[in-house]
Amino acid sequence: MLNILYFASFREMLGTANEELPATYQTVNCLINELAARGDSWRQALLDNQNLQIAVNHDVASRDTMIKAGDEIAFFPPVTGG
Amino acid sequence: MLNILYFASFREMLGTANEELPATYQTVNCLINELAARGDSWRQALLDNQNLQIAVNHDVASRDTMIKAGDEIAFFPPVTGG
Amino acid sequence: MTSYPHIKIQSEDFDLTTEVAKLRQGHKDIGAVVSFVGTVRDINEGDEVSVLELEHYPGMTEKALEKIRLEAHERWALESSVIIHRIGKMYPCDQIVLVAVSSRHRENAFYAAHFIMDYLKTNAPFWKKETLPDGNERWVDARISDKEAEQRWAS
Amino acid sequence: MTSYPHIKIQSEDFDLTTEVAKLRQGHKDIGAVVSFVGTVRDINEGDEVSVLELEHYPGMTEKALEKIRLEAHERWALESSVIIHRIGKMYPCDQIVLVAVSSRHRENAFYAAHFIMDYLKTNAPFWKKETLPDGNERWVDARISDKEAEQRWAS
Repeated sequence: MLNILYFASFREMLGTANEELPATYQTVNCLINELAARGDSWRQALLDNQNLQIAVNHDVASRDTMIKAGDEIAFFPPVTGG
Repeated sequence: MLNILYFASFREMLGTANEELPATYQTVNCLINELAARGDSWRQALLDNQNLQIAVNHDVASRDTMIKAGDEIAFFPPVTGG
Repeated sequence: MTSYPHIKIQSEDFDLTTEVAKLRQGHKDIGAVVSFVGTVRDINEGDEVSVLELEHYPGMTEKALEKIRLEAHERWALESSVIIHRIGKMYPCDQIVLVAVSSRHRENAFYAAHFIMDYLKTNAPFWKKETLPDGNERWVDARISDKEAEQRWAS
Repeated sequence: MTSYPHIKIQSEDFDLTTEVAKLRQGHKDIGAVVSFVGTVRDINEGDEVSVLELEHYPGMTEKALEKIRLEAHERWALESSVIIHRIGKMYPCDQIVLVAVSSRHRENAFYAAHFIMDYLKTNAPFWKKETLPDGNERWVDARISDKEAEQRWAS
């Protein structure tokens, strides 16, 4: 399985903080395409968003990053701490 | 009168922290020439010293600074605070 | 789970004197300590702010901050450093973040603390949500100036 | 005699938290506080140091520090600033000097605090005398690196 996390405005917009999905995606991009098919807010947040931030297993990642079973994939907007 | 102050290594080398002198010098340079005539340590500290620091009335000054009665003139080495 | 003793994510406030004392402990050859404290401003984007809520990504936050901290130690000769970031609800004038760095000479400490803050702003997974006096909430937008500040350090 | 409330020359130690609280008092629109604390190192020029004695030029010191402080306020948008410098006898690990600066955004506070320290080092009339473990005393030499650090700020 994959553990998928959504933070901040993404969590609110998508109405979910985390979910599990089967590990049937080779790359982050494949996963995003699948999620974006769920509807407008999903497409806007994950596919049409130039500022999408991605982390795989707590490291910054990109759409091309490879993923495998057991990975934790997080989607979030640009950070605003400090 | 002029109030003359010596600080740090100058005070120790010259054996005095302050003295009063008649205000008969037009510039700091004239005063320095007079003081340097007192002996070797005076000449070394005030005349031969590339690093001599001068203040007139609490402001940084130079050998060319004009002085007048009531002025406070200080001589000291480069500062090392902080 | 990896432990990061020089990184603290906490909801409680922190005391500057106490944290700097800990930072210096066991390091006699310190001549300079630079501390940065970020505080909640009561105005943002022209609007009054009543509450600021800080969300973060547990696990990734600690890892990202430790990476930034270690990069600072690689770039400058530092004796010690600490990063404390608060999460949860905060109010105007509250302390949000502390970066404190010690070194033999001041220049390294100034640069390192500034670097850590600039990188933290764009690389550590924290998000701010503001509540305005009318009760409306909004997520704070990332600043382009923060991205530019980070990029100045590119070597 | 002119009073300089943001300049303190004192033999007593200072508390960082207390001084930063005073610095922030009455300024709500502060987002950043940068503090520099200079401390007595136990090693200088390769020798162990037992005691450090700070001498200054009363009157000129306050004037010189206030001039540096005001120049920082002219160069950067600052909310408030304070300079505390101790005089008299100090020992390894003791605090010598505090420069603390507040501003809306961090960049101004970092630059201003660094600038004030670099100028203080070469323009404020303080002198350090070290006592070594064998009882020998020596005046600390000015560093060329401090003069170079000051000159980087020339505009």
